Amino acid sequence: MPEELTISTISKEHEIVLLQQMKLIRRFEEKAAEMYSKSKIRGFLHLCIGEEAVPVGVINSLSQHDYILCTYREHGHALARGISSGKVMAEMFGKIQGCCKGRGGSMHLFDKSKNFFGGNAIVGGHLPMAVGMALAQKKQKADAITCCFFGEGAVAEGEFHEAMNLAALWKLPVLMVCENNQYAMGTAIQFTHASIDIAAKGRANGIESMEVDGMDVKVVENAAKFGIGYIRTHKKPFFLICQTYRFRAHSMFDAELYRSKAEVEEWKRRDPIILLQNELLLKNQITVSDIKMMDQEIEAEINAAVDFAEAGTYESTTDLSKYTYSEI
Amino acid sequence: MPEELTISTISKEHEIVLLQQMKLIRRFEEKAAEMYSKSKIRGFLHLCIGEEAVPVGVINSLSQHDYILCTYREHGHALARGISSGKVMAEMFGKIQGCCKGRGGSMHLFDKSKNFFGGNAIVGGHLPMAVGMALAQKKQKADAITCCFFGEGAVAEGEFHEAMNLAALWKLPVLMVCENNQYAMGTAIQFTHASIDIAAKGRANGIESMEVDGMDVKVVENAAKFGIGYIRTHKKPFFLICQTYRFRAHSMFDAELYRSKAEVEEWKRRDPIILLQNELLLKNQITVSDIKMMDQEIEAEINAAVDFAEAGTYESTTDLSKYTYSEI
Amino acid sequence: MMDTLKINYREALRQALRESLLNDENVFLMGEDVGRYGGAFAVSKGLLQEFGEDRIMDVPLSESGFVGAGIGAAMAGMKPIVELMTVNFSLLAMDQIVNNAATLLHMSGGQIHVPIVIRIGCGKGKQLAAQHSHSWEPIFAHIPGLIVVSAGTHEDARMMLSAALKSKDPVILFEYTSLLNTEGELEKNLRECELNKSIIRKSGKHISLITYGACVGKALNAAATLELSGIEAEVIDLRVLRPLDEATFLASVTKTHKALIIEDAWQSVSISSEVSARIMEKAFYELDAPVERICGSEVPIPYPAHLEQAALPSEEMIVQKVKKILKHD
Amino acid sequence: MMDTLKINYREALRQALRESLLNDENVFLMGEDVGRYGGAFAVSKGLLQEFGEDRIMDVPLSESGFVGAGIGAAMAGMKPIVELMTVNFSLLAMDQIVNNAATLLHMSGGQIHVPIVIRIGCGKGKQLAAQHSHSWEPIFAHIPGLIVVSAGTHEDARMMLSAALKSKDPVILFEYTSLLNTEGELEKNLRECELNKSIIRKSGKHISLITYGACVGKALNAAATLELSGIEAEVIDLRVLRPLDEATFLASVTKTHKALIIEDAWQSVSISSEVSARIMEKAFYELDAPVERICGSEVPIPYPAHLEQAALPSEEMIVQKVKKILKHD
Ligand SMILES: Cc1ncc(C[n+]2csc(CCOP(=O)(O)OP(=O)(O)O)c2C)c(N)n1
Ligand SMILES: Cc1ncc(C[n+]2csc(CCOP(=O)(O)OP(=O)(O)O)c2C)c(N)n1
Ligand SMILES: [Mg+2]
Ligand SMILES: [Mg+2]
Repeated sequence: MPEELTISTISKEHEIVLLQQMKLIRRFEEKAAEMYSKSKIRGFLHLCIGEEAVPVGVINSLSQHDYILCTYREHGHALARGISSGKVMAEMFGKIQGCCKGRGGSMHLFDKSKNFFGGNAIVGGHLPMAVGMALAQKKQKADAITCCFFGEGAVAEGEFHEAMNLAALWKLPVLMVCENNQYAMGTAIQFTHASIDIAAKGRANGIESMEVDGMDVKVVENAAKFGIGYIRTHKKPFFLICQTYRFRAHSMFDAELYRSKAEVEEWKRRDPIILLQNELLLKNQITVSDIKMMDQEIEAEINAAVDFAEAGTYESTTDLSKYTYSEI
Repeated sequence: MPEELTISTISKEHEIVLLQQMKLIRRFEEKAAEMYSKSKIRGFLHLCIGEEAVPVGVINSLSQHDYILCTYREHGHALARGISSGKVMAEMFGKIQGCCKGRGGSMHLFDKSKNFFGGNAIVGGHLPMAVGMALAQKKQKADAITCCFFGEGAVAEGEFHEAMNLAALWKLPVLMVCENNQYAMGTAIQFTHASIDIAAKGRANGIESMEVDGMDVKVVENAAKFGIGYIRTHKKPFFLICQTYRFRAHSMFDAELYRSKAEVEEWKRRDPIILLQNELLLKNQITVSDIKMMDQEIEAEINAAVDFAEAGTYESTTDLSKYTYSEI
Repeated sequence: MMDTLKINYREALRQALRESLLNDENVFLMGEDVGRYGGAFAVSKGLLQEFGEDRIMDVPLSESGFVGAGIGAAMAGMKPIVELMTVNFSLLAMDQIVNNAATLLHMSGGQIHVPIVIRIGCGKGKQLAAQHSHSWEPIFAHIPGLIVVSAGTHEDARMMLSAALKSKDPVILFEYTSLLNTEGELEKNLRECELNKSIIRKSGKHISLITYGACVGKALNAAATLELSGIEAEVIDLRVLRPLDEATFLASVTKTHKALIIEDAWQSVSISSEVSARIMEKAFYELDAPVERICGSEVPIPYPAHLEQAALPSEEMIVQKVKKILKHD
Repeated sequence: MMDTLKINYREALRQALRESLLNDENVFLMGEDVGRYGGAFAVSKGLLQEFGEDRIMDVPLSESGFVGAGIGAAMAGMKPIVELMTVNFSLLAMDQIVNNAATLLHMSGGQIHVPIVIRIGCGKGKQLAAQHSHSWEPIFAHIPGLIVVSAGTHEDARMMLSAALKSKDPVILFEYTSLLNTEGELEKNLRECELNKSIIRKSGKHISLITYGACVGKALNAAATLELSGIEAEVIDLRVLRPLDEATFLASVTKTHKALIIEDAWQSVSISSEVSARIMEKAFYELDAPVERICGSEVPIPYPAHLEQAALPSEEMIVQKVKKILKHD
């Protein structure tokens, strides 16, 4: 086990940034759901409502040079990374103004300028890629690291184990982050894993592993910072498991037959946004009117994002075969 | 960890059977190499010389009803299972009299009547199948178990982890046996695995795991018996890792650039056949002339196997497409 | 008068599953989310409650693992129905399917049968973007040892599964997610279906439209439209993609002397390539015009609806192409 | 007079690797046993000693893992050459190749390039039995986003790799284990090779023999034999299996009016199906006889030599088939 994790002091301003980012993500996701019901967004749409502390906590610990790879549940990660909500919304509307010119949609957000590499929708498929990006960083003697997010369902895929072993064997600068939201679609973790101790699976591959409360954004951020420090000091990968929960359906259609309302309510009491907001209120670091203003600003930003997406344009069908091969 | 492993008493007769089987395998392999150099056998040919204690120890612990799945390095397992040396040799000669009518060759020995299911040559590919056979046994409430052999190289494949997790999750009667001969072709275990503690990988999947000296056939047999007992009692899988060594090339062409002669010699001092033979001589359980007689009998059997294979016939090319689909 | 009933494609699939589970206690279903979730597309909804956890098995995300386990169970006397949630994840299990399921019978000299049925949701057209919009029937149809079938109609959605379960050899059964909510007619007295024959879904004498899967409906619609212009197209649903029933389409081409092949899959090295090549080899002198193809565009499928639709065969494209071909008369 | 030197295929591959490693420090080779073992087929022998462990990386048995890692490294600015020891293990990495390497450029709206070269030993004919005797070029050639090339000659064994490394897109490079020990001639002044063109290896006017890979040699031998009977066959080495260079073979067929396609891969849904379908579509009226195919028999490959050889195209089969086709004149 690594040294005891202590919550390092964090500035008041930064706490507010964390709150603001989580709220922005929450509202963005709610708006996306609304846009889905209006058929502005189609295909699959996976929301991270309830899990905001994970992308916000981790991504705030990274530098702009670090690479990030995510799953199909990645709108929050994209926003936390600083891709504009307009670009993300436009992408989901299928417009050229989207971060992938509309080609990718909700599950495939990429922005090379932000070192944001998806939006990957084959469960487990991006883990080997993340290892390869970290391998390149090591070969290039770059200072940056790679950060890879995935669900606890992905941990059952053979690729998880192959990727973990390679990362450890090659001593790569990669932070593997398991967003353990307790379910893979309708399959609870105990039906996915014979042993639900995910950290042990990291350690069996010789990787330093740590499990933290993924509903507390400051805990997540501290753990991520610790992990990144470990990676830099020891020149080895680090595995962070964040215990969290998805408050909404897996995607848009989901009767949620596989879990009880009571369980969902139980977890909602640990809503990462409410937790932090209440704490800041209690500590008088923020006032009710500050929050109101923050919410209004977010509302305005999200509405602007929708307007931006609406105003966007579609690629011509004559360009259909573009991006199958590089232009030479 | 399971209870301490104690070597249960073993009859003198049985010790001699173990010795005889290992010797038979050794001579069979040597003869196969000879037949290869005479071009009677072609393709790949993987010998288990040095590793005989593993198949002999484990397979002697199984019942005739148990299923067995192996790798491409499986001649010894086939012989230990009681498939006649003639049938195995004929298979490698590509003759109809072989256990697969000559279709499979060295890497694909099957004998359904002996519940012997290959001879599987995609590394790691038979592990999920073994899990499925054990699943069938559980569903059918059969008394039998499934035993699956594989190398330490296979442990790096994602399929190892998927199979282990499924076996544990479904509480299946399967004995997973890792033949850790320290190399996967030319890749030493420390270049395959970031953490060479193979047992830990079993435990991370919630499987009881034990590592034993794979050069001592009695230790192997006892451990296998213990594992089988555990499987029957606890209705759960068991993972046995046998430390062993391949004395010869990976297949027929191999300059062995990847290891030193000294290392090979070091391991040869723990030759499982010599170990047991010396012990039996020392204990006066066998005499030098007994051994001579045993060797002669084996020599005769192997020569008869070659004669049988030589006398065998080839399938007609008009039957080429047979066995692509079942006759209806 | 035929006694028919209306049924949607999803319900047809569900009834087929239920019937198979009722008929043979060696049959079981396993796949990701087939149980507690009710199936990713609600096909197996209610079956867990009816048949219990031993027969409706949720599995972890381990495609190679559980497909391989299905193969093993089949070798050991069970009759597994393994669901790959969608074809998009099938490559992860491809080694198991090709090197084990399709190969064991041969390698073992005829000893080991693998009577597994692998159901795969397949197809494009739902704005699921590049990683989730595959039609990989051609890849599977390349593999000797597999029987590859495609349920392009409600009848086959209802009947193919039980036929597949009679096979001693591995069957890959393609189902089409884009059809799930469509309604169709089914005879009340269900007839057993054959797994080795194509079916002429509409007869005609001017041209043969050869197709399968999600394009059967498009071809039938196009044929109806063409009828208005006096063109009688014959529509052949291949159904069996391996081994191909060439007799049926060769006979049709011998009658119509013209053919158009339609499929959603990418064009190069596809089912339509094979059908065209067979017609070339075996009915060349019957042809009045070159056989043509309308297939999926050779691009990863883009997310936006208009681009995706542009990448797929449409009724309109079929109608126009047929008219163009017939001018060659 | 051309200045040539003799070289065997293995050595040509080795020189190509060495040159690429020398020319660009972003190039590295990774694969199972490429380093300490010297390469399963001794192709990379000595390179570890020359270039060190960072550039010649042995990898664990984790095909999906290390191919995916190669893809990631390519995304991040390196130029990885990933060796899949043989095509028989490629299905384990197929999801990475198809859903990532071939798809990322499109999904990302043109942002992410994947300049990886995946070298794959391929082919049948060495008595390696059903799991180790695959020719899966057709499966790869089905996938948009991939460039699929096949080194059927010593020249391509020597030159294709450096051309492939210039591509911004993923290249699958098939090499043939059955050719490793064969000798060939190479021009001393090496010419750059193009990755988008087929090559006429021998010209002729009576029939076009269209082929690739391990069958190029067989076709050339057959053509030489046919020459003795006064038959001038044109031999086209496709080289690029995706995207197909149809112009070259269409021009040839327009000249010869007859074609025979030859490949080791299983016949159904193969490269030859696609070539035949293209000739049908684009050169139908030029044909004097139906295009025919000689392919691998549609069986898992059996171990014994006589059965294996019966399952593969041979020089003799080509000669006979050509004579049969030419009777149609
Ligand atoms: C290889 C693969 N198999 C199946 C799916 C279908 N699928 C999409 S998300 C999902 C559940 C994944 O669960 P988890 O990894 O825990 O991530 P979460 O959705 O909970 O964030 C499944 C089964 C897929 N996309 N890829
Ligand atoms: C999936 C796969 N990758 C690569 C190979 C080539 N290969 C055959 S045996 C082998 C080494 C396997 O090592 P291990 O599992 O330790 O078994 P051992 O040969 O030592 O008994 C390799 C790389 C293969 N057969 N299958
Ligand atoms: Mg989850
Ligand atoms: Mg080994």
